[in-house]
Amino acid sequence: MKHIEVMVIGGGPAGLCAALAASSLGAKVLLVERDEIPGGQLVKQTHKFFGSEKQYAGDRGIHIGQMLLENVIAEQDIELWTDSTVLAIYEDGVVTVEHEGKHTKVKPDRLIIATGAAEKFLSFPGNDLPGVYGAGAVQTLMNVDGVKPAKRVLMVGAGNIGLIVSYQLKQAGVEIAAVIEGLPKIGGYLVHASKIQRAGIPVLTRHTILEAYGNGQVEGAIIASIDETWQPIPGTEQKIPCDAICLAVGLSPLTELAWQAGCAMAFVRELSGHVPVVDDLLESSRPGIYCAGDVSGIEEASAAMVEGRLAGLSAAFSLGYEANEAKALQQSAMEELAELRAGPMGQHIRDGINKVKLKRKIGNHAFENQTEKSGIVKDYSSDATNTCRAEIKTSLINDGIPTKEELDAIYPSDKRLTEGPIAIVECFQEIPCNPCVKACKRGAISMLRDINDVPVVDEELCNGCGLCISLCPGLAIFVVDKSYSGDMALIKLPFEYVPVPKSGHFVAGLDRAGRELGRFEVVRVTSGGDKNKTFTVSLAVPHDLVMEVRGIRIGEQAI
Amino acid sequence: MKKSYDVVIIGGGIIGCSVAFELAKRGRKDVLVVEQEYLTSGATGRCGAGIRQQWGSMLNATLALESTHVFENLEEYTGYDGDCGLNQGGYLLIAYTEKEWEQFQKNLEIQHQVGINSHAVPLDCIKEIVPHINTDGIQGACFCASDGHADPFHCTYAYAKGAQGMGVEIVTYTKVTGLKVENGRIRGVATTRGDIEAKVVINATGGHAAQMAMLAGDELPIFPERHQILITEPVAHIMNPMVMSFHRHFYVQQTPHGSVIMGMGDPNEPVSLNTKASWQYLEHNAWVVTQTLPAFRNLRVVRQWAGHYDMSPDRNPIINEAKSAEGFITIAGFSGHGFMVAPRTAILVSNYLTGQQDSLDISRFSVERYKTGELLLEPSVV
Amino acid sequence: MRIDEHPVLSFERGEKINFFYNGQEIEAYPTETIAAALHAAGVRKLGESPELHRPRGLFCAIGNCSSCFMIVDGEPNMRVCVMKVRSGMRVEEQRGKGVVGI
Amino acid sequence: MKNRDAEIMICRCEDVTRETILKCIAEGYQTLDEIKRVTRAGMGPCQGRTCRQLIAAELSRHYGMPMEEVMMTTFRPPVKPISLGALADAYEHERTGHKHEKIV
Repeated sequence: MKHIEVMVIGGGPAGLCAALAASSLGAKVLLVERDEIPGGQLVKQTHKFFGSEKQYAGDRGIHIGQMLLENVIAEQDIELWTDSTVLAIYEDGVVTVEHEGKHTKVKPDRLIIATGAAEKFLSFPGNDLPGVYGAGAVQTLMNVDGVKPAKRVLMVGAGNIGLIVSYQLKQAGVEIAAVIEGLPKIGGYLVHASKIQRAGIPVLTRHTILEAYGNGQVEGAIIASIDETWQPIPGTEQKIPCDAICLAVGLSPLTELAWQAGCAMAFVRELSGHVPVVDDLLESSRPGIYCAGDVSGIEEASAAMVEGRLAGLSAAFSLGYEANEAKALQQSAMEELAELRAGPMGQHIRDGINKVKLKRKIGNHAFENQTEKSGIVKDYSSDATNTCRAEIKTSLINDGIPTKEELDAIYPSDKRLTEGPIAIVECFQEIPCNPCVKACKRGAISMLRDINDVPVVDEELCNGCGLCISLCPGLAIFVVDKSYSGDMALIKLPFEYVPVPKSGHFVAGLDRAGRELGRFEVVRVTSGGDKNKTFTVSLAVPHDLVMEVRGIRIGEQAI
Repeated sequence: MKKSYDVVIIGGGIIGCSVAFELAKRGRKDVLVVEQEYLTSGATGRCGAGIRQQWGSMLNATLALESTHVFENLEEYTGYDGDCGLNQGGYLLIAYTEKEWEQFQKNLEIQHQVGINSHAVPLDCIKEIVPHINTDGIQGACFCASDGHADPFHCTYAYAKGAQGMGVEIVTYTKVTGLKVENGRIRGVATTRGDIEAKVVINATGGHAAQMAMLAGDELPIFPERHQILITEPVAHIMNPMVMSFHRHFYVQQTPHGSVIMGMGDPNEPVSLNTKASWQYLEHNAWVVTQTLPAFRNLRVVRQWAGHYDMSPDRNPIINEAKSAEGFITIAGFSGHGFMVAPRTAILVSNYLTGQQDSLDISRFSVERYKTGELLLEPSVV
Repeated sequence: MRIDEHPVLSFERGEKINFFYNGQEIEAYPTETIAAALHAAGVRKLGESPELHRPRGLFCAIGNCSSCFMIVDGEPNMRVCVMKVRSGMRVEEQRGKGVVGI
Repeated sequence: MKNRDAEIMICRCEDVTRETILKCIAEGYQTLDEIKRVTRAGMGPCQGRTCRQLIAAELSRHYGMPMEEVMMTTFRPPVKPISLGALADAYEHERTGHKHEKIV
């Protein structure tokens, strides 16, 4: 039987951060990961993260994962078991692990469950045909193994995963027939939707999959429009030939170990299913067992990392490590979480957490007392709801394409446009993200209150240098230069596909819906660097198209 | 649910449901079964569901033989449209000590007197029955081809649906919280859904039976004891019979579905209502079974769980009408073999309650036996 | 279909190896899972379901479900989505319940 | 007309279709536990990770009961299959303090 102070189950964003935080206070940690390479979902997240600097915003998930893993490996107080699956948590507090093929017993003083989530499955005829994949599975095949999952994909679900994986499929050279979504609006970040729309991928809200067909494997799907009651509208059926159907219909927390451990559980729709009821320091109803990341409610990986850190701090703190320092660190982690959840996109998380709080009050009495004992609990979620946040109400929410009014509102004055280059930030939704603010050395991009605000460009301070283009995780910043020449204006675009165009090439210029507006000369291509990997492509276009061209296509590839 | 019934049965396991069915069949149809969770949620749904006729006492051998006959036609008998999953692959009992082997031979005589088609298996023929067995240390073996295994859920539902078809009512997720006794007679039960009057109340609550009987002032020597089971991934057919060793306290068998199910008794298990599974059991059972069946090392365990045996001092059922509350009858204390004798036990109890003749003497099961010393001794239990 | 050129990733695959799928020799790289190597070779049906014998393929790719069960070197019920391919490995379609080699 | 529900897979591990689940609910089974026992849905190697929510949703729909009230089944150990051999070796190791030689 192995004894350890803190055992962390799951080496994803939450687990890695939990292990690092607990060991940073001096605790001895055992981190157990079922995969060969820790990182969880980070190992396949090739996109840049949102959030703030504190959650490594602007870095790609894969790089964040590598960095966290390197830190874990360098930390002497963390023992890392990979290829090791936790099998059960027993009544006597013993955790069994299949480690190096052996049935191994561990007795931890504190346990952090950071097991993440599993993809939801969907009911439709043919839903088990080979070629129906979870979106995460497709991401693994492409981004970990480097294998194309299919030639032409139908994506079901326009949440962040559906939108991001569609973009990544496109980057891998796979065609996407469409992204369909049952809800009347796009659930993911609209900048992700805009990105795929201008690559020519249609996003169809209020659509559902009726069936998958094919002899032995997927050969296509039948989709249809649905009405307000989610019933298919007769006559709207469409046959979509495709060889893969990707399900991005949400995740459900992977909670079996929390159930086994006897943690109080609650079904909270906003948190995507049954979740362990935790207090503000992420301790469950079972003293000494903490839960962090998706297992206690589905959120972005940025939040999972902060939760992991908080759980790690709480576990080490409860063992008596660095009491004063820990309290301040816990406080700042809680503030970070509150900030990440403060926008309209965090509304459901705030609601969900409030429901959990309610469960805690009416639930286990001892548990409630324990929560109060921590003494530093403050209700951040209500702070967040106090501020006035606006949800998008225009058609932008349905298709990811900004309306004329929305665009007019952010355009610089005509005078400024003629004076020289200036950044246009096509970011209309209040999402927790601020790398653009940090990117501008001149301080020309600002946010009013916090990272959830939409960025505002100061047209006096901005000199159109374009540094921000490749640093925006949403690829939503463009630089327009109407002073370029008498006939032509210059548009600088972010670019993340292969092949990369060269200056002198003529490429198709595309509008925000992916429609071709003409063929234009590439004037300049600059690399964002070896790590950043986002190119900035400068294109000479007629003056009247400079506010229309937002993408390019080389050959047949829409970009 | 009405306010009043002729008979209220507490417990929706195989005992409660089979008694309800047999009573209704004999015309006592004004019966309510009260189950605290769902049918089979207690010991029945957690048991190994073996059906063994190879017993060492005349009484048990008879109960088991006649119960087996019912299991053989349970669907027809109850009018159930499901499949009760009976698989008569036989039981291979293996003896690891001389003494055990001697006992087996005595048991065979008793079994033959009752008409059970069991027989001794020569050591060199054991592998014909179970090809993968390690015969090291085995002193002798017995086999009965009509022993087997059934699906405890479907068997219970067969009885329950059959009973409902005759007018019996069943309420689930309803807990009995009290018993109403007046002038030495049972009057009804208090439940989480209100009070119910009854002329007869049957306590078929397995490991909870002593606790329940106490509510009627009846003190019974029935103790819950945790027993654990594990089951493997389904694999193609590898073994027909149940293999069982009293000496090593285990049984193992492949279900028709392909999973291999095994269980083990722990002589040091304390009295408790604990139904949590333990890692100690998991490792121990794996070790014990792979000693006898080394080839099973490659099988992978998918699930483990625990349930109660309702133990009695002589490891045999107690069927007892409370002195303190006439009409309150406990049927429990089966000590791990309640499932396989339930059909005949239900007939016995129902015959008694409807004043019909029975070839077995129900008073033999009374708790009085512990005072008189006329214990029901059974040498062959796991 | 392997990805040769990618805007963000570069794949270091190592030396090419061979393994067998239903007896047929297939090229792979040791960094790949069996499921990925089969996908690269255009094989997407990995087996048949245990009772209804419906064709089954990869679904979760992280070892959560049971959709990708195959027989690997004689052992059934192997989750090939998380199992790395090795040189000379014999991978077979699993049709129905696995037959454990004992 | 083709029966759509017979083509909808709910539990992959045990091959249980929506048709079977709905039939079960129509017969009066009210809980996930009962459905699990009668159909084997959720009893396979993945332990109901994919199907549990789908069945819960069917129950919620049929009985007009919010998902919050649909009772979950017990999550039994182990969460991933482990061989009897590995378990037996662990026991042997505890017993004797050294690794047990493999009997094949």
